[in-house]
Amino acid sequence: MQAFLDSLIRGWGHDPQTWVWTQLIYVAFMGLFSFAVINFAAVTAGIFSWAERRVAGRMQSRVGPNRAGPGGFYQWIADAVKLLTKEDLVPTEADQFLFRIAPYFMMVGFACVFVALPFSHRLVIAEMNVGVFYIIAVTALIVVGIIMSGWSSNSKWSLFGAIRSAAQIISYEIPAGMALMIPVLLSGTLSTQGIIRAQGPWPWEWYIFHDPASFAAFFIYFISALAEGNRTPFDLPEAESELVSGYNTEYSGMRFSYFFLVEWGNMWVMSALATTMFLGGWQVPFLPVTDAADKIAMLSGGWTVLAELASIAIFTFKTLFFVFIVMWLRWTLPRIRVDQMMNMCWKYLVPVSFAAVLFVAGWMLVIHAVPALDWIMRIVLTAGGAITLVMFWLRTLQNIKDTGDKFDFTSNW
Amino acid sequence: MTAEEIHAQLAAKFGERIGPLMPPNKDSWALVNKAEDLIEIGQFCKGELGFDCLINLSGVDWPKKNQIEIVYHLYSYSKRHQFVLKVQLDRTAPSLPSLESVWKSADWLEREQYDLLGVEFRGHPDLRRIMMPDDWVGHPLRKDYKEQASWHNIETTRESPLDGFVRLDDLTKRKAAATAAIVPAAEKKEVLQ
Amino acid sequence: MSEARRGTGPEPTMDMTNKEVMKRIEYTGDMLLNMGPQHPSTHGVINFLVQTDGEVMKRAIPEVGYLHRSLEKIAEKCTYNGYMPYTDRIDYIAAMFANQGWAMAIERLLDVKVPRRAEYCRVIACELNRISSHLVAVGTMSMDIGAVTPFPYALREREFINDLLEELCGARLTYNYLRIGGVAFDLPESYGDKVLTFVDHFEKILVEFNRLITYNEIFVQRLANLAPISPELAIEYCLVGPNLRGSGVKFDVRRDIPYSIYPELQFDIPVGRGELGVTGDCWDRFWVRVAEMRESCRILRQCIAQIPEGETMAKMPRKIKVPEGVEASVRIESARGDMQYYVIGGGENAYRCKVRTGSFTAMGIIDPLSRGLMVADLVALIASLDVVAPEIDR
Amino acid sequence: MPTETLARQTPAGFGGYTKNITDTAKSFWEGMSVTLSYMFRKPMTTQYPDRVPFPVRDSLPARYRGFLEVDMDICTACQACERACPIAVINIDTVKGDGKNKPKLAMERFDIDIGKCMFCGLCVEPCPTGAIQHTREFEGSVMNFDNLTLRFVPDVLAPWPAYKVPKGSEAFPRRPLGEVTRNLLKKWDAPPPPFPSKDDLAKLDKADYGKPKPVGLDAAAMGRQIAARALQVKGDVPKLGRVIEEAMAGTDCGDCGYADCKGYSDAIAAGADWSAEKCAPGGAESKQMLETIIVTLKTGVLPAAPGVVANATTALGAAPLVADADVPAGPPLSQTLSKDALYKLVNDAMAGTDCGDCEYDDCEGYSKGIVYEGQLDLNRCAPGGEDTKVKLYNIMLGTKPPAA
Repeated sequence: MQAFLDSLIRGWGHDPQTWVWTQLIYVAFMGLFSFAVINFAAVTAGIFSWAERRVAGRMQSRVGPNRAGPGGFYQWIADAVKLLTKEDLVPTEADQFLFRIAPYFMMVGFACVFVALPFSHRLVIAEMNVGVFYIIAVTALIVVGIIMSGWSSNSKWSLFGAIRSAAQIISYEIPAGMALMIPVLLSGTLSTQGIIRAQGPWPWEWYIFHDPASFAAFFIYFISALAEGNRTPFDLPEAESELVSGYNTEYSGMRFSYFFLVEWGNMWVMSALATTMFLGGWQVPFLPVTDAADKIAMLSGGWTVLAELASIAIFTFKTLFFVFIVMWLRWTLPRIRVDQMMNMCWKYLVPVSFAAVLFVAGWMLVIHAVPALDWIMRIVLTAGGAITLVMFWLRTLQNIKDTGDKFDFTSNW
Repeated sequence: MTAEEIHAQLAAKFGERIGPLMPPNKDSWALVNKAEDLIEIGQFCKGELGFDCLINLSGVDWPKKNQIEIVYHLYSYSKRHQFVLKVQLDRTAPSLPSLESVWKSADWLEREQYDLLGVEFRGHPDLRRIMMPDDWVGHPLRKDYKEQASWHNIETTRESPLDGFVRLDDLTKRKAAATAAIVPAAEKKEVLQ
Repeated sequence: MSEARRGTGPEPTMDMTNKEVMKRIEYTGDMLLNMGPQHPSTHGVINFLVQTDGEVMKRAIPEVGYLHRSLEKIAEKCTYNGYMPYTDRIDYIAAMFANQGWAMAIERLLDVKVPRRAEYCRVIACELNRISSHLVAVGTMSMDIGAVTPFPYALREREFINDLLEELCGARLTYNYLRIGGVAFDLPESYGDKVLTFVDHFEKILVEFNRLITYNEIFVQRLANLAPISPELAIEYCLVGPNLRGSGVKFDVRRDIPYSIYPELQFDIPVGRGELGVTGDCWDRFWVRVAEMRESCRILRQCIAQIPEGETMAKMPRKIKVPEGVEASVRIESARGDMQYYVIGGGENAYRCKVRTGSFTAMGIIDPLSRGLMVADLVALIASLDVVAPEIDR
Repeated sequence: MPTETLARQTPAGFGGYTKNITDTAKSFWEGMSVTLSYMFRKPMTTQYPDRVPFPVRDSLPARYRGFLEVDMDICTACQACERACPIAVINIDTVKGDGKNKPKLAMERFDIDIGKCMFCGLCVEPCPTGAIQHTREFEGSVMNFDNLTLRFVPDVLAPWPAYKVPKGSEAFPRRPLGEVTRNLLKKWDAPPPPFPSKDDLAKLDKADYGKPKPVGLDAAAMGRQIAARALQVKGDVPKLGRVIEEAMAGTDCGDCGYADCKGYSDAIAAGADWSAEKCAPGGAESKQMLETIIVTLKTGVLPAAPGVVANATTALGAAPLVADADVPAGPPLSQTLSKDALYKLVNDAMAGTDCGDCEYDDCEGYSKGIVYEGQLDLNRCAPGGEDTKVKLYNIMLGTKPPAA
């Protein structure tokens, strides 16, 4: 981003090193970008709230919100307006200051992640060389917000939720971090853009299909991300049937909506990160971008813009696909118990993630010696993945047939 | 076992302390003469006769006889037979030993009868009101029970809207009658029609 | 167990109140959690005083009575026919059984023989109602465990049954279908075909339901081995119906104390076998309900095939009178298990009517079972016992 | 208690560890394919109320129990529904007229409190004509709670005449179901009916409230007057006939079986007909007057002092219907009159609504049961209430009815 601003200043005929207003320009643009990022996050979260309800409706043989706007799309705007105008209740027994400030902690922890998340070939707010490390670090702020909200509410349900959440998020950061270390290991960089550049546009070039350990690492990361985002089956902190609403029981109005903004926005974060780390990010087919050669940069004129848009579209598509899977999981699975959640983390995910890192390190030595093995493994895994998907689709169609229903995606939206 | 056989065994063991088998018009039952014997009889029923479950415990208020009757419905899952025992208590101060130590299901059933009929079960580990609020006055299933007018400023009765309509009709009629009295008799007929 | 209970705190007295129980918990230094009366998973208005040490519960004391509407007292004021709609309210999820219990109790008092077609109508209506009640039970149970989707699926099937029952008797929830001496309406035209169509469809859905939730690994992990009730304990606490059968006791009032036309019908009694854990755990109770729905489908098929022509109402006097002091007790197999009506006649209205319901006795076992469970397990335990608040309080 | 235990043995060690993982994967595969398949099916729910092809009430089955509706045109005012209702949501007030200016039996009020109704359908079953029915209307949100009371008699001051069931009729013409209630429901968003204010209520004389108010002509006094004149001209049949004609309604309806009113009074004067109840338009009042006349003619003595209800039983020396007469003055009518005369008296005592509450088909059936078949239960006429009970006990047993 700084480079972009510098080029702007140069375009105006100044030298950024010596120009007096440089720092001011930087601040102004930072503000502008923060505004854009927060709005992007809010709007995405809003749209996801609509999408989740539509997906849930369809999966539960219902319709879902469909009154406001085409397909009920304006529902999220209506909800936002409603939440904005609702009374902001603060319980008398609550710790007034902490209660009020807690949602902002969550917002900060959530919005800061977007700084390092790539959107396309060029569109990234800050291309940090420690991007992955930064993301893992700032997400931890969310847990602070949750604990503050739970403690300050002075409600037993909130406290339960907060303590559960603390245990959960902190535990699951270990397998998540270890799983993310595998792309880092393979690409040799902590920069998110660098990791995407190290992969290719085709599935067999993605890190998910690189070797069995990275395949497992993808799932470990995905499960851990679900847990960190308080999504089912790990929605213990806000378990409705057990804890009423968990840490946000006492909240209402806008402050309440921050919690849900973070929850839904987090779906973008976890999916975008999965896409970046394991699924080749924004890489456009036939236009691979590597450290050695940037095919998109070599284009000229309108083709550059088109390629840029294509990379945005591809990245968004992959991310939304995972967002859908997250929703789909939520509306399928039951919730696990708090001890099982801990068991799963420490008995299954942590050992497996450590083993995966070791395996990948070993595998890198092997393919360094025998490069053909690398390609065989990638092709086999990709083919396996494709076959699984096809089988799954056939099974789904079979389900429809089994109960005597018809395939009907379009009606009654 | 049939009810007669069960009663014969009970009578053989307890003799005079258990009443005769009452005419089996619908369900035959036997009376336990003294409430103090209940635990002993209960243990015998559970142990020797195989009545492993107390399926029902109900209390009946008989103001005419000045009695409160506690009815025990016993069932045996192992032998698949059933029997009914009754105890008759003084209505003014009904009190009998708790069978909670014999059948655990008596716990809640006895609490219910304590609450609704005001029967004291001596030795019950947790004899509290179960349905009604702690500070409720009276026992609702007594035949002479009168509901308290209000509880914590909550009225226990509500006016039916139909009563409101009765008043409304009455008022309209009176007004009409007043008007009819003023007008001459010839027009009165028209008004009535 | 009761020894331990007597050991905590002072001896109980006649005027001990709930507040004192709460204080007693607070004195121990543990957290006192008031679960309910408004809580998403208490299935109605029930309160649990939960004594917890972190996530682990030491004890959960059920406090009921929030829905107490003196239905037993009302029976003493109503005519026999006039009490029928009230029995709907005893258990609004399975109203047909409460109807049947009341009707059978009065028929027993009067020695009325119900026409065979009416008996078939009753059984068809009751078994449809049993399926719909179990659908709510398994649906809410999976929702309490956190899986939301099985619930709408279950309710969707329940809607079909509601439609069928609505066509039969005009109401979807509080049916008031049975009358003393028969049923209010004969089956509508081509009703049998509609029931058969539904049953065919439902059996497929049941397979799908099992694939979705019953054998889901998280679900199994949550429920298997959780709060097992041994057969002895179940009988001791007078658990009935699916809860009793979940503990492995093969007892069903329909078979063991036969009534209506059940002796003529072929059906199995599913019992919990500890397939995925210990016999009598929460998963077994869930599974027994799923299996019972299949058995109800079998019964429905037989009833539709066998139903005779004829009257649906015995010759009954317009005003029913029962001599005073005559008593009868009737047990029927409700969806929540053995429901007993103990009625003493008293002229034009009952002198005393005691309804012993399955939910009421099931609540008694929650306290001893809850020790050492987690807060999340309490929710599963309550759901697995399938208690319905109005049936507890009446 | 033999129980079969097939506890699943989770393999210990690494086998159990992997088995958990594979089980999880398998069950997720199954479950997720089920939920995904529902993405591609048509949702089951209906969009209520604006995206349904036709009104929801038309899709409801015929037996649906919605709001109650009364077709007042065929309502016999028998109040069987009011008695059947377990929670007293139906309120019917009847008023008896003279049959000339006012109908014999009319309803001042027929209110149903839909807000309290539990839609059990028990009121529909005893209705002799099918006047009260459940409709398929069910949307009950109102602006004002009081509007939830449906009033089927629109004006208290214009009582609605009760329907008299023609003998032997099987079917009754009924308005299309739902029409009446729908019209009443339209007023639900209107302002509530004017309730008496507190000032109005204070003005009401509370003590006077609820007492029956004298309406119509004084049949007893008029009957005695006519009877006195009839006694004077006893023996002169044409004159006597003219005097008796004054007691008739004068509509010449022919309901009595004679050509006109004169024919009926001549028959009485000639001693050919001793029935007092044949004048349908004249109703209760004509009957009462005729009873007085007939009794006077038969006994030759004018009935006792005014104030005592003038009817056959008092005149014939049975227990007078005043409250202070504890001991009957003579043998009951059932021992003195012939069966046919007794039957007529008994039948007159009935409410005449043919409600069937007595478990006979109609009032005549019950009367026949009492007189000819030895039916001993005299408490069965629910619409007639205490009045009928007193009369029946007087006629049959010569005593007062036992206290409830």
